[in-house]
Amino acid sequence: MNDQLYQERIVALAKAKTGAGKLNDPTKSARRDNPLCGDRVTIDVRLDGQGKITEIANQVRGCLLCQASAAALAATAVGRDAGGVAELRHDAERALGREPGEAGEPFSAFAPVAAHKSRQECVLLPFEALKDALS
Amino acid sequence: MNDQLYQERIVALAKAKTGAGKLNDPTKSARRDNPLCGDRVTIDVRLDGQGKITEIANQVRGCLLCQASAAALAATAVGRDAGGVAELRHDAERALGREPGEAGEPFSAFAPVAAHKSRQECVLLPFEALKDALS
Amino acid sequence: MSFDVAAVRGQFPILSEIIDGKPVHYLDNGASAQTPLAVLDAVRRYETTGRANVLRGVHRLAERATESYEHAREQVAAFLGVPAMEVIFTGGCTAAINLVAYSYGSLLKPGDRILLSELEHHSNIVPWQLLRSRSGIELDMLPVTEEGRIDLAALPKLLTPKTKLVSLAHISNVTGALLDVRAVVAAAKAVGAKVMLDGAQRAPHGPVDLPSLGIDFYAFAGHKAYGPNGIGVLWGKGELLDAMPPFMGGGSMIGRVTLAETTWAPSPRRFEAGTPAIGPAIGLGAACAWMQKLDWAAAHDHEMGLVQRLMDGLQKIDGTQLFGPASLQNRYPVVSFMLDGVHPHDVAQTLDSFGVAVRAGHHCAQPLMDRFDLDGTTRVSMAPYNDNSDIDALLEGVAYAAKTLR
Amino acid sequence: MSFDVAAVRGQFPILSEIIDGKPVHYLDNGASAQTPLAVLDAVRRYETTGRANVLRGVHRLAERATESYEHAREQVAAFLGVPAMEVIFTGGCTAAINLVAYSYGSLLKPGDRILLSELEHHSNIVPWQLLRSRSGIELDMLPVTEEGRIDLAALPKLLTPKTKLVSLAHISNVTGALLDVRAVVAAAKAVGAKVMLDGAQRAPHGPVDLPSLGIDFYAFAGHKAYGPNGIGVLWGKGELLDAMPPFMGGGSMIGRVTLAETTWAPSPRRFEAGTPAIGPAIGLGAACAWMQKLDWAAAHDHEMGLVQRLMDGLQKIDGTQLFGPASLQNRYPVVSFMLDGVHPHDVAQTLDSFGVAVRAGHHCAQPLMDRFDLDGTTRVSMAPYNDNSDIDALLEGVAYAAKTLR
Ligand SMILES: Cc1ncc(COP(=O)(O)O)c(C=O)c1O
Ligand SMILES: Cc1ncc(COP(=O)(O)O)c(C=O)c1O
Repeated sequence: MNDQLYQERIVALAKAKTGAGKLNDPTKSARRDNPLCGDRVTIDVRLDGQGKITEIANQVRGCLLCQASAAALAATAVGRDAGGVAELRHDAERALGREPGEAGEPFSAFAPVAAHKSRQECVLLPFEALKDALS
Repeated sequence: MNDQLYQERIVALAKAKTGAGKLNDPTKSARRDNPLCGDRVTIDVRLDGQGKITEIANQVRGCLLCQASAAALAATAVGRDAGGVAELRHDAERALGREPGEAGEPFSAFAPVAAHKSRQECVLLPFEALKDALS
Repeated sequence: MSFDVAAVRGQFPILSEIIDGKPVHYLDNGASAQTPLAVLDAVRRYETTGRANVLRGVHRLAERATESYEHAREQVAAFLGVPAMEVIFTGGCTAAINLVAYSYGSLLKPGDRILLSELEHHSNIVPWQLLRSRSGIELDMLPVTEEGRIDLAALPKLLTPKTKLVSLAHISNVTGALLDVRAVVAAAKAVGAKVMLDGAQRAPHGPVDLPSLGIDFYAFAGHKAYGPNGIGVLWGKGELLDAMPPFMGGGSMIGRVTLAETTWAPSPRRFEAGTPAIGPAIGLGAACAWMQKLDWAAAHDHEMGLVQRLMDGLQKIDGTQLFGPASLQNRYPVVSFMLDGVHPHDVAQTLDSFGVAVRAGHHCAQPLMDRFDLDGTTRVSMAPYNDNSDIDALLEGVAYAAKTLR
Repeated sequence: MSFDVAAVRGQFPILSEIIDGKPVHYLDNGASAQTPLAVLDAVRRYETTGRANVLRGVHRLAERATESYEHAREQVAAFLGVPAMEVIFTGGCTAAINLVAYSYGSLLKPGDRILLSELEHHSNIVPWQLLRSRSGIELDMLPVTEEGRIDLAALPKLLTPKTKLVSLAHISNVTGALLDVRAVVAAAKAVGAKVMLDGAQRAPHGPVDLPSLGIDFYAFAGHKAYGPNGIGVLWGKGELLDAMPPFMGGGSMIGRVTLAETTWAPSPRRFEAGTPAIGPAIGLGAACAWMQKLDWAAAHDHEMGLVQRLMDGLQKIDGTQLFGPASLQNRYPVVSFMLDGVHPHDVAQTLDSFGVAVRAGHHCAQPLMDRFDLDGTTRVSMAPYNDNSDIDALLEGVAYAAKTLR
């Protein structure tokens, strides 16, 4: 056995289920599907007057990586606008080895996925949904 | 060099051009194309009351094998009806090794084509045209 | 009974690979099977001793290539029990179904109906949806039973005199259920509908006697039947094919081309536009010949023994659920399961770390997943070269996922 | 200048075969080229160490297969100088042209026009005739000069605001004439027409810089470009492809499938329905990489030196006539000739008995043959691995045919 992908930190993020659920009457909301694997993420946000996220929730029908990523995003996105969320994405991309540099917390947890190209979309899907919601 | 296909008898048949040309006011006439190689044969026949060939002519735009076969057919078809022509075809098929038995004259000349499957249609094309003309 | 699995395994070079320190437990055969030396060698022989274009050349290499290509057609025809001239080589199973949808489909009229099922692979749904939007035909869908079989009880209601074609999976790529072809054919013929079977999952399990089935079209893929990629087969009844217009245009499928109009060659050439997939076809011919030499009664018993071992083992792991027929009757060695609280992709990924290759997800059968409200399944699909060690490694991996991922 | 033809030949196993006691003088490259070890090895590596279905699996073999497949796309893209995501793998050149005829073609309206030429290969005529009968578009045909070139002087008259597409051979497969692409593109863009090139005969002669041509679509075949059968390429401008509906339906080309409707994946996946020709694509990628390592300036000089030797030799044989451009400018090493009083098939057959493989007949260009009232030509088509001995054996055979067959 050679199970380097599902390391404790990823499993812990997923199990934490940060932000799981819906918002009542969200400012914006968007859903993204990954047609290849069937993963589905819906993200609701409440925004303030400056476009900053004040509340965020996610519904994930997807794998552990997608759940963990959605939870990590929910844990860090509040207080950020579209630009601020884009910075978080750079963290994720760094963890996946798709951009140079060191990934910040909590996204550094996804470093094991760098070796599994076919799963990287799972990590990025919540980012795509949030980007749609903010645009 | 290993030129077993174009033996003297085939070349002689082709050069004889027996039946080359058209009939004036033929009883029947038919044209056949080989779409793969572009060979084209038109055969005109004059028939008597019993459906026997009294005169035959051929126009061949095709290779030496097709010319030789058309000439051999013109040399042997007169006096035959559809059934009689079918017998000649058996001769040709035997020469090509597609039927058991020994081929009669002049079709035995085509024996070298037995080893060249891709050219056998060239030999049979005039038979196809004549069959159409007689049917 | 005396099935010599080691002897079969020895013919598949990839099965003795060691990847990242682990042997290959390949249980993803429903997606693509592995390929034996006999196939690799046949293709290499063509590439290194007889490669040329077919049909049109008079030189020796062209004669060799043409002979090998037409010999492959005969090998496939023997495998299906049909005349060689009814075998059309296509780019794959998907391409074969699209050929029928475009060509036979162009003969249909608005209001005509085609009957499919809810468990079809996307390749047997989307071509018909595209046809529907081109030509105004209608689609009907047979429902699926809780066991994951096409529900034939619905046939009388869904078959109408407007139904021109029934196109169904011979074996489901998700549940392994075998179709009751006779029942379908009897009902379809009663309303004058043609029957097409998607044989993608059946062909890898040995020769099929198509004439005894009474169907009209059959499609399968080379790469799932131990052959190369880029090749598939459409079989059709001769008189049907002869009445169908071409699909793609190009070299070899013509009678005569002029600027004003063009006439068509007879089938199968009419449907093989351009240079065909000669090498892949030769490989598929060799694969069919390879399959015909296997003792399939013994191979099937062997495969179904593995299914039993798998089902027994899964039942001992808490929270597993099978999706598909519970019995071994009328089913083939494709087994789908779910593990409560763990996403199928995570099951498959964990299995990979045990050296076990399976497939997880919707299996290109999203309507079936929707029908059962599933995120997907983990699918174990077997070939005669699989053995107990493959199943045992898999079970170990599932147990580990159950323990660590929820 | 210092082109090492022996080194190139050494990479092609078939060239050292002895068939019926004779070496292989392979001059039928326009029909199918031979394939180097680099290609054979790349495919075998896939088949024996990384074979699986692509895109959907999470196991290691699937990851390897997906990587190899997408790497092949990048190799082809580098060869064409375009982004990988604009490269679509198809079943062949014919399939690529049909894809455009079906997909782009479905966007055209009755009365719209497509401009072809009289020297096109059937693969670039028949798909458009089929489209014409489906949708009521009209076809126009550029005439051909006595030299066997597309007559661009007719462009102003034949290009109209109704012309939506101009589809022409980059190089004629009969005369070797190279198209003046810039002139075509300038004229076409002036009326808003798209330009597609059939690159089947150009791709085997080295990298192409598509962006500099200003065209919209490019098609070529793997087997003519030293790759396997069953694979071809369609390149299209990204924004054009994105606006085009799918051609075939099936797995991988979808967004989401429901019984009611289906959404499409972005290009190139939208156009790659079903399991792609993974092994053949990997082979073609290797072929493109192989071509990119060759010194094409030297290879082209070498090839054209053979053309000169051939033309000089033929002129010394009584009754030979060349069909095609007389000079070596703007032409590629495809040479057609006739021998008075001897049918091209008989020339080719005689050459076969000298161990020389050429092609004879209409070359899937019947309209061109009709235009010049030819029964066909004998065609000599070269690759960098051909050498003087090939040409000399051919000349000996032609002389023999001239002496014995008339
Ligand atoms: C100019 C040209 N276009 C198209 C084709 C068709 O290629 P394929 O038969 O490989 O699809 C050919 C080759 O026969 C050709 O020479
Ligand atoms: C039942 C079924 N039909 C059709 C297909 C499509 O086959 P291919 O992708 O090889 O064209 C598959 C395989 O994915 C399948 O399992």
